[in-house]
Amino acid sequence: MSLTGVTLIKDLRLEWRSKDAINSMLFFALLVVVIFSFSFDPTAEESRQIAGGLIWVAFLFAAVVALNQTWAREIRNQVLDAYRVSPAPANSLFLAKASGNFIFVLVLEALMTPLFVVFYNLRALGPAWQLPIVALLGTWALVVNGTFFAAMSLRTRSREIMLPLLLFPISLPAVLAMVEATTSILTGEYSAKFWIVLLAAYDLVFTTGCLLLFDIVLNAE
Amino acid sequence: MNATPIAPATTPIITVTDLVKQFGRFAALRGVSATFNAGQMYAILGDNGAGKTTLLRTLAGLNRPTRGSITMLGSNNLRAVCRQVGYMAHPSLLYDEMTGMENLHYFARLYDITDDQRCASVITAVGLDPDLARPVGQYSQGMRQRMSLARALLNDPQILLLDEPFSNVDLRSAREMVLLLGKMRDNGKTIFVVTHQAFLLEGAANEFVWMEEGKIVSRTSHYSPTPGEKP
Amino acid sequence: MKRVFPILGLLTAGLLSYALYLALVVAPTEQTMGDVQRIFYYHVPSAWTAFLLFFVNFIASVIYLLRRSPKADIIALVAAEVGVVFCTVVLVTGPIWARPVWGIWWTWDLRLTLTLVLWLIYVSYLILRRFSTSGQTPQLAAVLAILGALDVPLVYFSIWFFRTQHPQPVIGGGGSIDPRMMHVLLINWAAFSCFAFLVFWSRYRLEVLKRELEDTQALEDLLESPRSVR
Amino acid sequence: MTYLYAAYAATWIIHIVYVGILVGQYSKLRDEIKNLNERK
Repeated sequence: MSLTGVTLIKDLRLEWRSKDAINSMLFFALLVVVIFSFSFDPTAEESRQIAGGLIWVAFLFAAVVALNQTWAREIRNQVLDAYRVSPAPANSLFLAKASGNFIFVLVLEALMTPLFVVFYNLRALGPAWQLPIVALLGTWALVVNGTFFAAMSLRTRSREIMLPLLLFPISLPAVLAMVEATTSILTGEYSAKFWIVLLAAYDLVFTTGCLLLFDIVLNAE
Repeated sequence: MNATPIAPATTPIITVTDLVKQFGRFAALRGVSATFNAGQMYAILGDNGAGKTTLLRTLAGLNRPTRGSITMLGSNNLRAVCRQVGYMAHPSLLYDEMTGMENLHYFARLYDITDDQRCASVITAVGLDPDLARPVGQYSQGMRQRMSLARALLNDPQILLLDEPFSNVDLRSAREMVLLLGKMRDNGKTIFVVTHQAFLLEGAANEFVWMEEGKIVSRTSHYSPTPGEKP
Repeated sequence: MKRVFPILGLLTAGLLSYALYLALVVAPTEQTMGDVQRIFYYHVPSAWTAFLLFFVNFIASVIYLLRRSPKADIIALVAAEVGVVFCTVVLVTGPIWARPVWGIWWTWDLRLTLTLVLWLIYVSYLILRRFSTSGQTPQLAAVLAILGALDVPLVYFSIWFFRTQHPQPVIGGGGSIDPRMMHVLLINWAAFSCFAFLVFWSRYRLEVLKRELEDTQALEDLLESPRSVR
Repeated sequence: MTYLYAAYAATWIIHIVYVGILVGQYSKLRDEIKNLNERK
């Protein structure tokens, strides 16, 4: 199995044993969802308008909690040094870490979405089958840049705050696309096709960019 | 351990020419020039801040030199020869939540080594039990040092860069480790040991390299508690 | 070389005041918006200059990654910094213009929103440079600059489509512009470009001087033995 | 009209503040270089 697969399996096994990232993330997302539900008490029609924005903002912040933990285990015993000394390519480490985060955030979304549906008694008027596509493309857009900037923020002073500062400006088009696509599907007023194409383009551009540039970030001391 | 092609004893395996490393304004290495021969064990001594660890990390390719150059195994691109380098640092470089064997399985894959026998043999070589089920996080400091050494030996490298391998290790096992390193040196490996317990290496190390304030101040074949005369 | 700077300074000052005169007096008053439309002559050139500077930053960052020349790194830093200043101007004059005309401070107008996102990206670029403790800060900054530049077309299309969904008042009005207005606009843009060049150049000299000082201090520490420093 | 002058004024205030910061840094730098040379 490829090196990326081996590293991914290792990360999933470690996460399964300690579960520290997934627990903190789940609880954080639950808090965000509940707080949003308190602060807004929309009628059915209004809830469809704003639910898209609320869901994705909640998932964005929960994802940042997970992304900040991406390299925590590697930093604890400087395991990255062992990786950098070995002939293993930087990209397989990056892909493994990004896929790991991708799985974590998807699990979070799968658990949290029913809550949103309950709190806002949502029913999609538009083609609901497109929602998973938007979720997959959107989550990868956040996670690929997030993993990259988490590695970059290791080399800065205030690591936890640095990740969102680097991630959010660059993710604005993706976040806008996710929110607009979800809202258009929920309200059924217009088609989400453009946003899905934009998300796919975003994923393509930034996955390539991150793969080409990750080596520089990993080997910056 | 299968014998990889070992360069003959006296040919230089590593040449360092006026290596300078500055972290911002602090000069960790102030111009180190030296040649190291294959199949030798070098003890690198000096008090804290002398630049021992920085020199080792620069040889391992983890720190980029501010000035100067390093030629290793005939190439000045350290990345090209990294298969022949084993590096052990003060932190364990292992995952605390995984057992020793699981750790080595993973790191072996980084060197495309897939047979488990290699991992087991390296663990027994450092005097640990391969089937130990406890995660590394619950090892004693001495056991963790040994497992960390095992990880550095995994790819049977020609060059070993060891940072404080004996710290927190009891005297008896430290002596065993020195014997092990001596045997490997006799098999042709080139070993660098950064340590504060240089007396352990007396009779084992071929050269004692003293460093002070980022420079090599003396290289003697016998251990003396203070830097000897100029080389 | 030192002599040229004051001459250029005078020239630019002259050009700027001439452009100001044109914008306030000579340019025809726009029928619907009236005199407040003259903010156009400061708002649009600043935006163009900012985008140009960010493009310079992108090119310099690519060159730095390819050839590691410190000069390219300094150009990238200075271009980003001066670019952010011009961006701030656009983000301040934009709402001041929108308020009287549409009664709202902010409109998700295409150019204004693009400027806002670029402002956020390059401020995060400057923050990364300040907070980075790595020995390879220029490389990290160059990587972020390239990813930021890759983002621009995606930002552009996402806002463009967002606007078709939620029609927004457009700053500066699309369609054809009265040739005399265009003439004044181009003069102003030339004036602001010269001004930007001067600011860029002096900030560049400042950065070169700062790095020379750092290098001499580092060299000094290198030669002196640290015992005297401790 | 006041909005027009406000916008123009704001533009120049921002530029002047920035140039002021540059001048401040420049003079601080020159002092450092001066006492660096004195120490030599």
